[in-house]
Amino acid sequence: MPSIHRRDFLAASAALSGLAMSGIPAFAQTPRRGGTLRVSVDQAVSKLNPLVTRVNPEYLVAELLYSGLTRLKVDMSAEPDLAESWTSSADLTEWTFTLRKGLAFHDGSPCTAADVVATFEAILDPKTASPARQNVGPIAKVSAKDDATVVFNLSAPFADLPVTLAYTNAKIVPAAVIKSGLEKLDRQAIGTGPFKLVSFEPERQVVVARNDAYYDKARPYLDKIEVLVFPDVSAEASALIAGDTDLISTTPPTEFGRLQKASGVKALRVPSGQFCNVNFGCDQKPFNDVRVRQALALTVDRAAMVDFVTEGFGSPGNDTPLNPAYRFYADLPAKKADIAKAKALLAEAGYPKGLEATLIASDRPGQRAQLAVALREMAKPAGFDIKVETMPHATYLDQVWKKGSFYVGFYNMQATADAIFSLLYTSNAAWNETRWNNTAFDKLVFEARATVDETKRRALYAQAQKLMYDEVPSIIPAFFDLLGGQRDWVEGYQLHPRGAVFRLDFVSLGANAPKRG
Amino acid sequence: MIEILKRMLRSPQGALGLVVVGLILLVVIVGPWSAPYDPEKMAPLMRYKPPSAQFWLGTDQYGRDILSRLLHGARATVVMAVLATALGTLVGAIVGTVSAFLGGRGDEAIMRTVDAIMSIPSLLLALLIVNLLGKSSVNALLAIALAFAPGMARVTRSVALAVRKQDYVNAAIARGESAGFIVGREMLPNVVAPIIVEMTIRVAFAVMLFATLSFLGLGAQPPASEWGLMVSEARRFMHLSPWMILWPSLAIALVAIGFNLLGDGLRDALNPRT
Amino acid sequence: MRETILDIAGYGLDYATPSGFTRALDDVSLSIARGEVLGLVGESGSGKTSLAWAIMRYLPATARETGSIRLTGQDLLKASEAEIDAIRGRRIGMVFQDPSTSLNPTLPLGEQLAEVLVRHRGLTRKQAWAEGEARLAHVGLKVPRQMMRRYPHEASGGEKQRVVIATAFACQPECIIFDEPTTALDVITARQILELFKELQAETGVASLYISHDLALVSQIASKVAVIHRGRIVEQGAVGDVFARPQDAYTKKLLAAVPRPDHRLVGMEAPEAATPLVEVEKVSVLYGRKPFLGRLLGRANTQFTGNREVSLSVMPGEILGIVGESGSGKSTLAKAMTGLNRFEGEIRFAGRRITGLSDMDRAYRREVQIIFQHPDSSLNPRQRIREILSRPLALYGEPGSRRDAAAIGELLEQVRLPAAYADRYPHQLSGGEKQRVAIARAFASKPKLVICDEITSALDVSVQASVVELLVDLQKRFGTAYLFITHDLNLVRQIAHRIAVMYRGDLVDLVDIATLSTGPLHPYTRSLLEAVPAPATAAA
Amino acid sequence: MSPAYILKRILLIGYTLLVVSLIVFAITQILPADAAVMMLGENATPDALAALRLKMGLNDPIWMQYLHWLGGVVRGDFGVSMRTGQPVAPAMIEALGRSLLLALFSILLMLAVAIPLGIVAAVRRGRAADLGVSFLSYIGVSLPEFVTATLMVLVLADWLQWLPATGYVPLTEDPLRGLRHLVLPVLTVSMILVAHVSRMVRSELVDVLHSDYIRAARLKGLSKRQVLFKHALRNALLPTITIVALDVGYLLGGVIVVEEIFALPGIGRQLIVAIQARDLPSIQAGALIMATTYAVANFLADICYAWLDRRIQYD
Repeated sequence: MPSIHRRDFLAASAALSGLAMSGIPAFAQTPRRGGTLRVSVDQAVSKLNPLVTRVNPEYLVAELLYSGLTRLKVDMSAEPDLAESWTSSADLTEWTFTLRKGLAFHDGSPCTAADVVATFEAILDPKTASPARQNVGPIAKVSAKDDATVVFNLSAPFADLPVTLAYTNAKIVPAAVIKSGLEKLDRQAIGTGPFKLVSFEPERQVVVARNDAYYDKARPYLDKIEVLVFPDVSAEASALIAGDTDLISTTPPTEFGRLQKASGVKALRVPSGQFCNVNFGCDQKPFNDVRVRQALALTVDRAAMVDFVTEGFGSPGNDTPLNPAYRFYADLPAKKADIAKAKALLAEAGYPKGLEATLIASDRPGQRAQLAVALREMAKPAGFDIKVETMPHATYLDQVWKKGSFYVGFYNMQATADAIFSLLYTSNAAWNETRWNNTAFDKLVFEARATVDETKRRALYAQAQKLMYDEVPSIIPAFFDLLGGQRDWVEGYQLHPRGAVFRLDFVSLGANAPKRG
Repeated sequence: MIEILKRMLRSPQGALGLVVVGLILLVVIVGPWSAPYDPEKMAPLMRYKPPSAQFWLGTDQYGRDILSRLLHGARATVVMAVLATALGTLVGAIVGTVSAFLGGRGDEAIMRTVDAIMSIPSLLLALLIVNLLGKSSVNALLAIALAFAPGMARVTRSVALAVRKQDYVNAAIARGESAGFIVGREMLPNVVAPIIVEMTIRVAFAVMLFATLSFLGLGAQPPASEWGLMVSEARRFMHLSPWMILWPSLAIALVAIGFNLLGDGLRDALNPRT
Repeated sequence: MRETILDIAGYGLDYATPSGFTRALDDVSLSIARGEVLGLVGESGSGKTSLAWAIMRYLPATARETGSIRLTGQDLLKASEAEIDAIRGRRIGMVFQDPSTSLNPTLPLGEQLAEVLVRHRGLTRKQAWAEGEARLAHVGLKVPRQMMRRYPHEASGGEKQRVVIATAFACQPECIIFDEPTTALDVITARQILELFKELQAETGVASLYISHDLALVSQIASKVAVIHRGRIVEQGAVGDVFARPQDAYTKKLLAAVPRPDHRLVGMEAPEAATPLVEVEKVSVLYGRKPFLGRLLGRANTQFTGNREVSLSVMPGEILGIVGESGSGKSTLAKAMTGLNRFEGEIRFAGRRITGLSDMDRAYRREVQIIFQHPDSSLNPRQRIREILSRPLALYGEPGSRRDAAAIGELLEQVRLPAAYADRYPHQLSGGEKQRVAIARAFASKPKLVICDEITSALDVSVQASVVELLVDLQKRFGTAYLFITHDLNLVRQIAHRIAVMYRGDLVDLVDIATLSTGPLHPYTRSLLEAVPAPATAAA
Repeated sequence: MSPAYILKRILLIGYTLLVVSLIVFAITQILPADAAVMMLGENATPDALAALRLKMGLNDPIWMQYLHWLGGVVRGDFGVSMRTGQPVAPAMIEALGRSLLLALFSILLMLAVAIPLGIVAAVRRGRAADLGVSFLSYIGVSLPEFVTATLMVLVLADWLQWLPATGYVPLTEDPLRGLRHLVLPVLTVSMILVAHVSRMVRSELVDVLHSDYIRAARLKGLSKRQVLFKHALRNALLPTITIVALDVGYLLGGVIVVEEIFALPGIGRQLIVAIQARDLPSIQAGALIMATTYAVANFLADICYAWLDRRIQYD
């Protein structure tokens, strides 16, 4: 079954014009050990507690310091992490995970099933306010059969549990810490990850060093990793070009060109399901009328949008969150702009004179405003008078996000179709931003997650996507390729389509890498 | 008035200032009509074009003509700055004159408080206020006005105090004139001149402060062609087309220089000391 | 014939201005011999100071010169910069008008004296300081050692001027220019400085050019006098001759203008009256408010006294002169009486008791008017003469009274100004004219008492004379009483019926003009009288 | 110098800070952000929020909150950052240190450049040199920091690759790299300062050169040089002390932008981050610390000035 998955994936990549794919693993010879890697990130690493991390730089650090039961491979399938194996009951409602032997936290205390149980109970406790709560799957009860065995009882059949357990926030922390209070993890890291925390300056840099007690004796290859914060993306690129840093986790399209030209730098690019969308509040005027949503969708020139928003490093979207990078992507006919039809629909909906709306876009990342302004212009001819309002991300989160009825969203690719659907579009979605609340859609997704059979499942997801394609709960005009860059002495790094996964413990430095203290 | 103008034209700053500011005002007035293209018209195929016969200053990330955007943006940028300064000056002038007229403890209290407020960097104050009111050109305007008020209050007060000491004011008091008459007819006319000078110079600061706010994403909103916003947007595309960031930057600098020159020219013209 | 030190021949000076050349000096010829003192007399703008700069070779780049200025034969016009630097302070010294501005506020007095000695007499700094100390002692400074180390703001005006003089004499120059060296000083101090000058001059026999507007003063100290008017020397010769038998019309006018105590402009006796017009009863004025911090720290409060229990009265139609040096409280009293200062004590006016500002109603203000010292500051530069004059009419005029152009015209003619001036702005008038407007403004309300606060001290002698004459004339016409405040004893003795002498806030004397020369006087008053030189012709 | 004067100035600082604290607190109170929401993040549940609000005393009346906060401030406790959950004060103080380092270098560079420029301009008044200087200073005062900074990055860092574009390395960690990172920010900041101060020096010096005592000195036969360096300069430079102190106010303002652009984790950047993240305690601390720095700088300047210039009356 992974094989099929892999084929889809490569097909997807091929579909996107021939480019420097980083997908091909670079394990020609055994990696050199030792050395210090300088990774740059574009935001502050404010939160250290892995259960409540929220942004990619924080995920990156959490991943270095902590481990989950499973982790996500570049092909979006689950591989063992703390758990060395797992089985599920036939009806997919009970899953059993077996832990590796002799796991230990950085403070030396052993990591057992008890810690896993405690962690998941913390995650599921609303007071912890962990994003993982809605993303690890329909877990009803977690229990430890013995020190090495954890049992998950689900409230509903669920096929993707091993993958969802690899969720960025589902990292195992000591039961003791949970008991004494999680604040402890705001400043220190007690995990089972491949690296230990050396120093933590949220605004400037986080330094980690190899954890010799890591369960895999081979990894990590590096002695030390410095995570450097560059709030200014072009400076971040400059630093890589100048050789001050070795690796950029993600870089915007506007800088990618420089990286391609720079010598000694390998520009990294991978197709991904990451996308920018325009969320409609489907529960209130004017967007509760499907025709209005369709009308606006019809004004979008998606090819142009790919240029405007991704500088061409992306692919057009069809208003469904799935693209070829996803396993269950359904290939629907590409949507085209049709102003006349849009006008007509708008008139039908009762807006013959057109309609005004304020489209809100947070200022991070820049693509949001970029999309908003482009949409504004494209929609004009059809009679849409859109006022664009940008705001600081914090204000956006506080006032608009999940509350607003017309704003620009931005999402990482999720591990599975189910994950993205039940994160954003089902009635009980964690972030039900569109309030689309389409029972038919819910039913399809729910069925699909309980289905093991590949083809059946694919069919269900296809129908779900068709629904969105027609009803447009949100406009998804373009998907981003993930872009990054590295010095050519960096070996074994693969840009992960998920965007929130980095696997730096597989990275090593080539012989030609500069020696750093 | 006329001879002041004459005197200004005699000093290099004054003359240059008049010319530059004159040009700017011209752009402000006729800019929008003189623009060759629609400043918001996107052209997917015309993005990041360097200056050419077709696009004199090149095009931006949407393929919009930068020259047209500058011409349209002049209003947003300059007028706003002038208004903000005027408003700030008005508030400051009132506080300052009152303080000077009260004198004694009242004056002391007011001025100490003004000093206190002035110890918050005006940019920071503006930042906080804009965040408070929500970001928009108008709020930025208010913020800048408020940030300027204390400084203007100080200036006005010192000028007013100097005037207050003049014998014609004493004469008016001895004559038994009403406070209103003294402030309105005897003092104010003699206070305005220096204040106008200060104002002109501050317009330059206002332009910069405005641009800075927009640059920090707290001023004008896209797709507006306010110059500071243009710079901050252009930064992201710096490496795809340096022109995008160069032109609005120059425009801002030019306006600031213009008003600085004009202010100094006025000052020299009004008190030909050296 | 003694050797000629400074010889100026046919010297002319023009300044280049955007609108062509303006003549500053025209065909000036003077010569000063060793031991001589040439008094150069002229009014402001006559070019006397320009001549001083010309001699010192301190002229702007716009200057155009003709003729010659010779210092013992050497033509300074041809001298190089270096030569001039060597001459300045070494062979020609200069004493300036105002010691408080001619001394560097941030350098010790001693340093400013010593540096000259170092520069011109090649002394080491140490020697220079020792020498400087001696010099200061020589110009009569009590504690030279401390004085050397003091900063300008730590010394009195007189002391500073002595330091300046010591500096000028430091290198035994052949010639010294004195540019109104006493005008900025108090009468008595001025007197002492003058004495000092006489001694030093006699002792060193330096050729002195003494520039002054004060004929009386010049007549005291100069051997020769030259009268300069509009850049030309209109008359020169021995002091006695010029003062006794002036040839030039301007000189005559100038001499006539000099106030002479013996030459009264009004009768000795004030018009008879039963009750006084104004009575000032134990009026005290305190300046500055008590700083709470000062008290907090138990420091003596920083307030200082402007007037201490001053009591006096003015009869209707009387001219009461108030004299005293600056800071003696003359103006403070005037301000108190016009409600510009809050005061303790009481003022009785036409029987009404006035104990504070609130009591000064319109009626009182109409009857009591004030005229200030500086006409250019007392007229609002942004108002036309018409507006300025129409205010009092508007304020005090009876309902029926006229405020039209004609009324304004009358007011102007009263002070002998053309009615056409109504449309002018103050800056378009001369100092004298401005002061006349101020007078007209004061008389607009037909007051019973006019307080004249040093109203002539900012004016030139000739202008002053005409203004005084105007005042006297108005007094005769309207029987107005004056409170005439001045530091010029000679002037006040011409017109006052009684004289009040103030000293450091106290009223020390209040005497009839008649008894001034005879009656018993407060010692300060006496020293004041002695300090004031009687004009030359009194001697001649 | 009288102790009363000093005491008075110190009391003034106290008053200043009180006013500032009020303003800042007021603003931060009304800022559109729920402190609790900010801390718990978007996944917070109502009950969790309620609990936290209670814990943070957000339900107390405003004035109680203010007094409570002020009490903390007096004890040097500015509360805990909502973003990082770490105590605010240490972070801010450390940031201030970095900013002051930037300010210090900028002021030194400024003095080294501005004063000579000013002197030349004043002495060669009206000549080419003067015009040149004033032209430069006009450019200087008229370019917003973000423009200068951006252009410098573009040219010096990206095109010529002479200097690192942004970032910060503590001098203690690696002096050389640290300095290299400081060059661009210092250049940017000092640019406006130079422009400003050189103009001040010029006009002050021009005034002084017109004063009677300078003329007197010349007429005593002292050479131009002597007069300039012994008599004029001292008096002309005195006022610039105050100017420099006032510029500290600008510095702190300008530093906000400069640090933001060069990603220099000084107090200015801390503030921007705090403002963007609605991290109220950090905003309050940052603003207050800035105001304090400004007030103290002026205090020192006044003392310094009063001490140097003995003419001043002390109250």
